[in-house]
Amino acid sequence: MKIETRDVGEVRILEPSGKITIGVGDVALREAVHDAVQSGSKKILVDLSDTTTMDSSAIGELVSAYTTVTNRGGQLKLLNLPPKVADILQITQLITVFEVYDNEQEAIASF
Amino acid sequence: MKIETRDVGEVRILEPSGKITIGVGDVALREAVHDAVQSGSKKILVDLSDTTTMDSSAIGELVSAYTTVTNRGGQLKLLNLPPKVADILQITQLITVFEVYDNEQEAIASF
Amino acid sequence: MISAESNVHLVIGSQIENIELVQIVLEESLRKLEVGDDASHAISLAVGEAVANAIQHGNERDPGKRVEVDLALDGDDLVVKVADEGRGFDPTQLPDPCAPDNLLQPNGRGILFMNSYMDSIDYSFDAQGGTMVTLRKRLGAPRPEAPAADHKEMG
Amino acid sequence: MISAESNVHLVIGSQIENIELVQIVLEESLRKLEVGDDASHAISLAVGEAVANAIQHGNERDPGKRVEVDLALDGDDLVVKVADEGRGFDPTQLPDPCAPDNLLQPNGRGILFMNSYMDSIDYSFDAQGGTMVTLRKRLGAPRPEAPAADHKEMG
Ligand SMILES: Nc1ncnc2c1ncn2[C@@H]1O[C@H](COP(=O)(O)OP(=O)(O)O)[C@@H](O)[C@H]1O
Ligand SMILES: Nc1ncnc2c1ncn2[C@@H]1O[C@H](COP(=O)(O)OP(=O)(O)O)[C@@H](O)[C@H]1O
Repeated sequence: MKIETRDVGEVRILEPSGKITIGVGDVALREAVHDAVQSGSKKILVDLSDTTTMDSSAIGELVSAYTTVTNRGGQLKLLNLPPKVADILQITQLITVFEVYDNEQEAIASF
Repeated sequence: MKIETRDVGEVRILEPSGKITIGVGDVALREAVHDAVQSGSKKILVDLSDTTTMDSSAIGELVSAYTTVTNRGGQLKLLNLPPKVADILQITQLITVFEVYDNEQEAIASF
Repeated sequence: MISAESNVHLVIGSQIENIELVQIVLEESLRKLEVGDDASHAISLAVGEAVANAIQHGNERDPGKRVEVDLALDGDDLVVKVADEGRGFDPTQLPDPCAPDNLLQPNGRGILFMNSYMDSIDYSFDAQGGTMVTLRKRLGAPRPEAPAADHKEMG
Repeated sequence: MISAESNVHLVIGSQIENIELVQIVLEESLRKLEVGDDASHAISLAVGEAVANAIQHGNERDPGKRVEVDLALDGDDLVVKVADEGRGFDPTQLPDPCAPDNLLQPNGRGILFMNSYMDSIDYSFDAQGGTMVTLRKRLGAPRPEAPAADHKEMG
């Protein structure tokens, strides 16, 4: 797992790729969100296009990130769910919590 | 493991690639040599450039192939030993049995 | 725990890094059974959750405690058993992670993953306290893209 | 056979395909110990020979008989044990595969591979007949291209 980070205007886009699982990338995801929040970013978009799998621990980190950002008055949204990840958000009902986009421009404009 | 086969003049060149180990490619190697012998080929060159490893079973197949071809009045020679394969031929002293080349033209001309 | 029909049995120390080792063995075994990538991914996720629970909640990451994983075929069913040396727990007393109040909890979704991705999961507890979870999934369903993997030997 | 220092223990049926499974677990464990590719390749070749012998000569490919593989660290040494349920043999009575008369034999080089690629190999035999071979190799030698892998926990 590795996470690429880029900014488009005020939106911080995080692009984790590969497996996010316990001990493999869950902490990296937490740190990337933490860094974004620390640097004052209130608009965070997590692009999951290249994420191949997430276990319950990774989902937990995503939820914690959502909570942290929301509590600071920011927004965390998701972009491009691969089928396996969409499945997981369905199973966990988190699809009802996250705002999900499949087009980067639209996602950015939505903040 | 897969084996590519090509003919240059009267020389049948076999190019096994990947791992040749027990249950993985040792039989394929035997069959490729068998086919060459059946088709009347008496000049067989095994190019090991892309062979990543050989276990004792694969070495056994190579020795059997050598014996079969020699018994029929043919020749079996080796081309391009990667360091790991060269090591194995050293350890087994088979380096004293096989004629080994590191240049295809020279190898072909030697038959 | 090694049954007569066991095909592969793995014993690991309680290190988080060993979860991946179990998944590698599992995925390689499924590949040999010609199980498709999607099914293999689902099973691997579920088994990863079971092993994570055994390491974290069961053995509390005590490196001296072992987790045992057993892979077997029972007819067309893959049967995976994961056992730890912990104190057990009451699986009937767990909060529902999908209840509206729990949706934003960071934990509590592992058993949901196992239930969602396998046909069945069953807990049993040792007199000495260890937990064993048995995960089951039918592999035999014919898949359009490849010949059915029925009656193949595992591993 | 599971020792206190054992880090990974694997039990497989006597199918040739399972040799690769053992090698995958071994290579993954060595990767985590930051063992270099060449050393890992050498160890994997040697262990593959030991498992092949256990399956073929020890258990005579009887699918009901098991091969046990144990990976452990003893200080800086990797210690791999491979045990079968066969009838044993006398390792002192084997022909030398490098003797001129044997050079063209198709078999008989497995133990030579093990000896060449490991620091030591030792055979022991069970009262009931099973064979256990213990392969040992020092991992601790500092390598120029990466920090030494000393004192790391396996797997
Ligand atoms: N092997 C186990 N040993 C002891 N307790 C367990 C075990 N597996 C699960 N549990 C208990 O069940 C709870 C729910 O597990 P799970 O659904 O996997 O979510 P999580 O692991 O995120 O807490 C755990 O928090 C733990 O209290
Ligand atoms: N685990 C074992 N159980 C019984 N016999 C064995 C075992 N390992 C090795 N042997 C005997 O030792 C011989 C030499 O083994 P080896 O050097 O590996 O060569 P090969 O396996 O090609 O015969 C075998 O042919 C067999 O007779």
